[in-house]
Amino acid sequence: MKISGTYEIPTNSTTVFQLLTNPDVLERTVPGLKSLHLIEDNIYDADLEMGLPTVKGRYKGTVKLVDAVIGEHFRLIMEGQGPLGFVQADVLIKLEQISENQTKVDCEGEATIGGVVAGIGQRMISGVASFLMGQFFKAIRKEASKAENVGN
Amino acid sequence: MTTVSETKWVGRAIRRREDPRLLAGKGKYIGDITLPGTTYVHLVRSTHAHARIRNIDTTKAENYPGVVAVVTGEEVAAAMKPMLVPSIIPRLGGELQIPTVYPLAIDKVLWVGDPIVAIIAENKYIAEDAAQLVEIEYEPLPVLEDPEEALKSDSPKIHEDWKSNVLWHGELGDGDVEKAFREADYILSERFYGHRTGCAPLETRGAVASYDDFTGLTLYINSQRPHILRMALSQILNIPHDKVRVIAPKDVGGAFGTKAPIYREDLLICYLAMKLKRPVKWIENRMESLMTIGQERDQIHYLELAVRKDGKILGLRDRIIADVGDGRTGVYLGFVMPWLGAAYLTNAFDIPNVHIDLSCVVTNKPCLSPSRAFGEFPARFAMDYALHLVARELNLDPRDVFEKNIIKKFPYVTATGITHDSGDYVGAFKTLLEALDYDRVKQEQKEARKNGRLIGVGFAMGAEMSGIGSQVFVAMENQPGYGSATVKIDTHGMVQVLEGDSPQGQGHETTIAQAVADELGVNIDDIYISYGDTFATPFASGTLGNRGASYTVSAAVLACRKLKTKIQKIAAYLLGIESDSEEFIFANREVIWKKDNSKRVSLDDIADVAIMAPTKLPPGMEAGLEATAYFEANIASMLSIGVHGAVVEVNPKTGDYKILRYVVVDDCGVPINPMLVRGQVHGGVVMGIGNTRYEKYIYDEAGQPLCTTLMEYHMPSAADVPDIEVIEYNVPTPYTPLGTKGKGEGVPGPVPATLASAITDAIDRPGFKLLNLPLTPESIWRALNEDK
Amino acid sequence: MYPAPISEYFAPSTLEECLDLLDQYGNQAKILAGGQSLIPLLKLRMADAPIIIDINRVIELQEFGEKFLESGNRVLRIGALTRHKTLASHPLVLSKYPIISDAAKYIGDVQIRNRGTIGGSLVHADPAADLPVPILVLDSTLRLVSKDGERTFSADEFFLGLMMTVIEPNEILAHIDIPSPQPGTGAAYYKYSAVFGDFAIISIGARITLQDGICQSSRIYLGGVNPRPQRAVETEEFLNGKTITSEILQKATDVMVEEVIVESDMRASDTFRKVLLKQYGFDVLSKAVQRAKEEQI
Amino acid sequence: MHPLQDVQKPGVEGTKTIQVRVNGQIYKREVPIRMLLVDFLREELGLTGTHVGCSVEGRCGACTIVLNGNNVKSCLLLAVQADGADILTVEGLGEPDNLHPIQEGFWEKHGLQCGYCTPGMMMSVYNLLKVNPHPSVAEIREALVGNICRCTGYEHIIEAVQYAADRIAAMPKEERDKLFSY
Repeated sequence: MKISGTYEIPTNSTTVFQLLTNPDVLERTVPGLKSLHLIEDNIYDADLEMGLPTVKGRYKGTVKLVDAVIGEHFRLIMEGQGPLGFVQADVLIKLEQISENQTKVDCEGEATIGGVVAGIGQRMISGVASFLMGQFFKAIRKEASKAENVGN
Repeated sequence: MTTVSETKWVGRAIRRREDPRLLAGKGKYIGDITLPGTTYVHLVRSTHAHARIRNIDTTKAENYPGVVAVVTGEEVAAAMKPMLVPSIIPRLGGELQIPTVYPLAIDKVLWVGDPIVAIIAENKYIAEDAAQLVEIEYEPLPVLEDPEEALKSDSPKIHEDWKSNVLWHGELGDGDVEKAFREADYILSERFYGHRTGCAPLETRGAVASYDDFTGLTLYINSQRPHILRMALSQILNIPHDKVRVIAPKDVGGAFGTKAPIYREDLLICYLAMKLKRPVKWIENRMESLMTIGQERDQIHYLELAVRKDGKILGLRDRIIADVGDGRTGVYLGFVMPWLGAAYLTNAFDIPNVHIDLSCVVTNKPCLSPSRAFGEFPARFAMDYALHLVARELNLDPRDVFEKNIIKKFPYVTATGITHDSGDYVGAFKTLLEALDYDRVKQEQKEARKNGRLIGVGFAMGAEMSGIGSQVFVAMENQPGYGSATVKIDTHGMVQVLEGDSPQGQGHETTIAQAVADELGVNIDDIYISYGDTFATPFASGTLGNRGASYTVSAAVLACRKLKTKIQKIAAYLLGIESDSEEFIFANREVIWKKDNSKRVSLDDIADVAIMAPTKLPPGMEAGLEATAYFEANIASMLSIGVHGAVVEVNPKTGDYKILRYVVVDDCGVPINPMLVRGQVHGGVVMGIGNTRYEKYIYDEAGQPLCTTLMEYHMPSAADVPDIEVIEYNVPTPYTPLGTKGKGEGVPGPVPATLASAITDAIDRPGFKLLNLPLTPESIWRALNEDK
Repeated sequence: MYPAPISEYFAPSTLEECLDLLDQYGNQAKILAGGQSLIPLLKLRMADAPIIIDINRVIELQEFGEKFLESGNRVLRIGALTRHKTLASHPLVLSKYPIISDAAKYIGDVQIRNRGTIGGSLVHADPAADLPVPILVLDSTLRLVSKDGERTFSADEFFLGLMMTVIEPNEILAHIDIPSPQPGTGAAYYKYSAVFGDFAIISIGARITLQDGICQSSRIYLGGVNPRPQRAVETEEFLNGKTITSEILQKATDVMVEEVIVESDMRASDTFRKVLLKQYGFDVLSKAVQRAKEEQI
Repeated sequence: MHPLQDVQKPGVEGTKTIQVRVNGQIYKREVPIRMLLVDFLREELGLTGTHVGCSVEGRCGACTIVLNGNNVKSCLLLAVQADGADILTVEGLGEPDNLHPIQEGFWEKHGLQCGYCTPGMMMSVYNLLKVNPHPSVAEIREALVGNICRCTGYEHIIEAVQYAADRIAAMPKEERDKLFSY
C-alpha cells in the first residue's frame, strides 16, 4: 500500500527535523506508541498499539532512521510483529522550509500490513493509515508551537 | 402377477433416505464427534507470504493454564517421513520437481497461512488464547505472486533446492499442428486469464484422532477418500496398515473436491494424538480455510486457434501458465488440476491437431486444491469463449461454429488422449437452442436495442468427466479408478451395501439403494448403505470426479448380479427345479421362476438357508450371501455433456448485468434419480456463477490474502442468482450396466464462457472482448471503456 | 475464533444503572447492543472487552415514536436500541421517513436486522454502513448521556472519521431525534453493493425541499466512498434555488461526481465508484424529488 | 524479542449462571461469559443440529436459531445474553415421525444436499412463513440472504418453501398457530 501525505508545521525545517527524529518527542506524538528505546545508532525498539479507538492491534518491533540529512530529509523504516500480524513501513520524509517559521513535510512511502488485519480490513487500512498520520502531525504541530514559544 | 416394471426404482424422483436425520438436526458431522478426554488444536499460521523463521518463542503459550502441549515443525518432522511418499505422487510424464513437505513449517514459510505452531489445550477457547502468546520472528524474503514473474530465470527460487520455480512442465497433443496453422484462413490469438477462486464448502475441514498402543490410530476426518488417506498415513507415519483406521463421518458438509487431498494438517493431528495418547480435535476455522484450501482455477492461456473461414477449427495451440501456489498439498501437488484442464481443453469439440504446453509454476500462495469442475473452469472459459470470438471475427453465427466443431462420432479420442464414450452432443446443443428460443431472442435483441436495452444470448458446453477408469487414473494419481462395492444379505433378509467411497451430500444412500432395489427386487427400505469406515468397506479411490453413478453404482449392481447367480441356484434347489441360473425374476422380495410364477421363494427364506441353515444349501455350496465387485468400464473414460445457455441484459453505463434466463441441457446417461440430478445441476451452475462473478481470492503485492472471511469472499446468496432451468437429454452409455453416468462435478465449468459470450453478444461492439475473469461489473465497464 | 476471556458481564435494566457501570468501568468496558459488529471483533481479538455491559434490557433506550420537544418542535425519536428490523418496516417510517427504511431494509440480512441496532451502527461508524448516511441527510440530533450529564450533537458533528465518533468511554448514545420535515420535503437513499445486503461500494442519500418546483434546500451525503460519509456541499449549492427539472438533476449528479473525493479498495476502484455515483446519483435525486412532491422523506 | 507485557496476561475468566428454555425444555447452567451461544447449544446442551460455517462474522447463517421469536445467528451472541430467553433450534422443529411442514417441504423438494446449511436455513424459513404465509419467489430469496447454501443453488429450497407454505395454508388456523408458537 502506498502512503503519502503533505503536512505543514509552523516552525523552521531544522526544528522540524529535530522534532521528528527525537525519540522523546516521538514517544509523545506517535499515536499508540507505548515505548521507544534506543538499541543502537538510529535504531529503536518500539512497542506500539496501532489502530483506531475501537479496533486495535499490538505490535512490537523496531524503528530505524536512515539517510538523514539534517533539515532536509530522512527515511523512517518501521517493522512490528504482534498476535494479529505485522506492519512494515518505509517512508521517505522530505522537509521544505517555505517561510521563516513554516515547513512543508512531504511523506512518501510504502506500507505493508500482514495477517488478520489485512485479511479482513482491506477496505479500512488506508483510512487508518491516513488517520494515524494526521494524528501524528497534529501532535507534531503542537510540539512545534511549543518549541516556537520556548524559542521566542 | 408381478412384473419387473412395478418394482423399478431407477429413474424415479424419490425423496432422499438420508434426509430425515439431516432435517431433524441429527446428522453426524465431524464437528459433532467428540471423544472422552478430547484436547483441542489451534494452529499458529504464518502472517508472511515468504520469510525465514528466525525464532519461535512458545514459552508463554506453554505456561498458559489449560495448555496441554505446544508443538513446532522439527519435532513433528522427526516423527515421520516427508509427506509426499511415492504412492501419492502422480506419474504424468513431463518434468516434475517435488517439494519436501512436513506438516508444520521448518525454518521457512511460503505463504500466508503456512502452519508453524500447534497449540493443544483442554478446550478450544484456551487453545486460541495461548496462540496469541506465541512469538515468531520472521526475516521477510522477496514475495513472488505473479507466475509469469516466477517463471523468469532470475527469479528467486521458492523451493531453494529446485532448478526453477516450475513444479511441472509438459506437453500434450497430437496431429500436425504446423500444417493446420499454415492452412488456416484465420488465426485467433488471445490471452485468457482465469482468476483464483474455488468451491469453499460450508463445512470446513476437521479431524478427530485418537491413539492407543493396542488398536493403533483412529482418525475421524471429513475426507472424500478415506482409503487413500489411510494408505498414506500408514506409510508416512510408519504405522502398520492394520493399526490405521480412517473413518469419514456419516455426514460431510460438502466438499466439491476440496476434501480430496492429503493435507498437512491430517498428518499433524494424527501425530499429536500419538504423542499425547489423548484424542485430539481440530476444526478448521473459516479464516484459515479461506487462506488454505479450495483455491483453484488460477491460470493464463495463450490460446491460438487455426480456423477455416467456415468456422471449422483446424488446429489449436495453447501455452498455459498455471499458478499452483506452493505445490505442497498431497496427491495433487497443485498441478494435477491444470493438467486435467489441459487434457480436457478441447472440450466437446473435434479438433484433431493440438499442441499444449503447460507450465505449473510455484508462487507464494497456498497450493491449489481440487475444486468442482476440477481443472476445467478456466480451460472451458478460454476454449468456448474463443469459439464465440471466432464467430464474431468471421461474421458467422456462433451456433453454426459450435455445430460445425462439436464431436459427432463416438467413442471419440481427443488429440490429448481423452476418450469420449458416447452421447449425442449435437442433439443436446440443438435442444438448448430450442429451449432458449434462440432465433426469437436474437429478434428480441434487435427490438430491445432500439429502446436502448442491451440483451444478449450466449452458450457453452461442458463435456465433464464421469469418473475416470484405471487406465487414466493410475497414471494421474497413482490410484485405481474402479468402483467397488460389497452387497450382503443379512440374516433378516435386509440388504447391506458397503461402498469404499465416502459421499458429502450426493445422496448415495438413495441412489445406490435405488439401483440395488431393482437388481434384487426388494423395497428401497430393505437396503442400508454403509460407508466411511476403512475397516469395514472395500478399497476405493473416494467420492470425487463424478465417480458415483458411473463406477460405484455399477459396482453395486455387479455385486448384486454375482449374488443373484448364487441366489438363483439356491432357489432352484429349494424349489426342486432343474434350472439355469438366469431363469428367475427378482421382485417383491421374492425369487420367481420365469417358467412358472407359482414357483417362488422369498429372499428371507433364502437368506435364512444361506446364513442360518447352511445344511439346506445345495451340496457343496459355500454358506453366506455376499459379494464384492470391482467395476471397471470397458473404456478409458466416460464423459457426459451439459450445454449451458443464458440470456443477459447489460447496463453499458456501469457494466452491470442481469441474468434473465439460465438454461442447462444435461445428459447423465440414465438418471437414477432425476430430482437429485437437477439438484446437482442447479448447485453447479450457482457455484459457477459465484466463481464467475462474485468470488475471488485476492492477494496484495506482499502476498497477503485479502479475502479471509465470507464478508470479503462473496459466495452468492439466494438473492444474487437467477432461476436455473434444467432440461434432460439423456443418452444411456453402453459402458455401464445401467447406462448411468456421474453428474455434477463439472457443472460450473461452462458458466464463465456462457456469461462472457452472452455479455459480449449484448454489447455487440467490434473489438469488445472479456478476456479476464472474474466478470464483475467493473471489469466489463473497463473492457467497454478500453476499446473505445 | 473465540473471544478472549471476559471477566464481568452486566445486563442493567435501567439507564441509571448503565451509566453507573460506565462511570465505574469506562475504558475497560464495551457496550454490547446488537453485537453484530462487536462479537466478530471480539472473536478476531481486534477488540478487547474485559467487561461487557449488555444494554439490551435498558428500557430508556428503546423509545420509538413521534415526540414534541420542549421547543415545540416535533421529532421522530429513535432510541439507540431500535433494531434495523423496526426501521425497515415500521409504518411510521414507511409513511413519513421512507429514506430510513430505504437504508435499513438492505442492511445485511434478516438475522442481522433482527438483532442489529441503530445505536450500535452509528457508534461503530463503519464508513460503508447504511444508517449513518440517512441520519446525516435528515440533520438528526444525537443525544449522548453519561453520569456527568448529557451532550447533544448534530449528526455531522457526531461522526469524526473512520470508525470514530465524539462519544467518550463513559458515555452512551441514548437516542436520535429526527426533525419533522418542512413541507415539500422528500428524501431517498440507495446503496450499490457487490452482493445483496453487503456493505456499500457506494451509497447516496439526498433530501430536497421543494416549493413551487424550486429547490429551497437540500442535503446530500455519500457513503462508502471514503473514511466518513461525505457531504456533497457543491451539489447542494447547485440545486438550491433552482427549478428542478430532470436536466438539472442530471447536472447536479455531474457536480456531485466532480466534487466527491473517492478512494479505491478491492471492492471497486475510485474511478468505478464515480461511474456508479453518476449512474445512481440521478436516480436518488429523482426519487427524493418525487417524494418531496408526495411529502415523504 | 521482548515480551509483549500486560496485554498478553491471561484475562480472568468470568462465569455466570443462566437459565434458558430451549425447544420447550428449561436448562440451567453455569457458563463462561465469553462462551458463544452456538457453543452453548452444541457443546453444553448437545444440540448439534445448529452448525458453524463462517466462524467470524455470521455471514453463512448455518447457526441460525429462533430467539424470542426472531431468527438470529447464535454465533453472534454470547450464551449469557440468552439468560431468560426462549429458543427454538432445529431439534425442536418437528419429530422424525411428525415433521414440521417446512421439514417436509425440504424433504419432498430435495431442498438439501449435504444438509449443513439446512437447520439454519429452515429457521429462517420459519421466521419468514410466520410473518408472510404466502411469500413470492423474490420475497423468499430476500428472506434467505442470511443463509448461504453451497450445494443446491437455492432452486429446490425455494420450491421447498413454496411447498411448506401451501401445506400450511391448507391447515386449520389453530394448527397453523401451533406450528409457529415460537
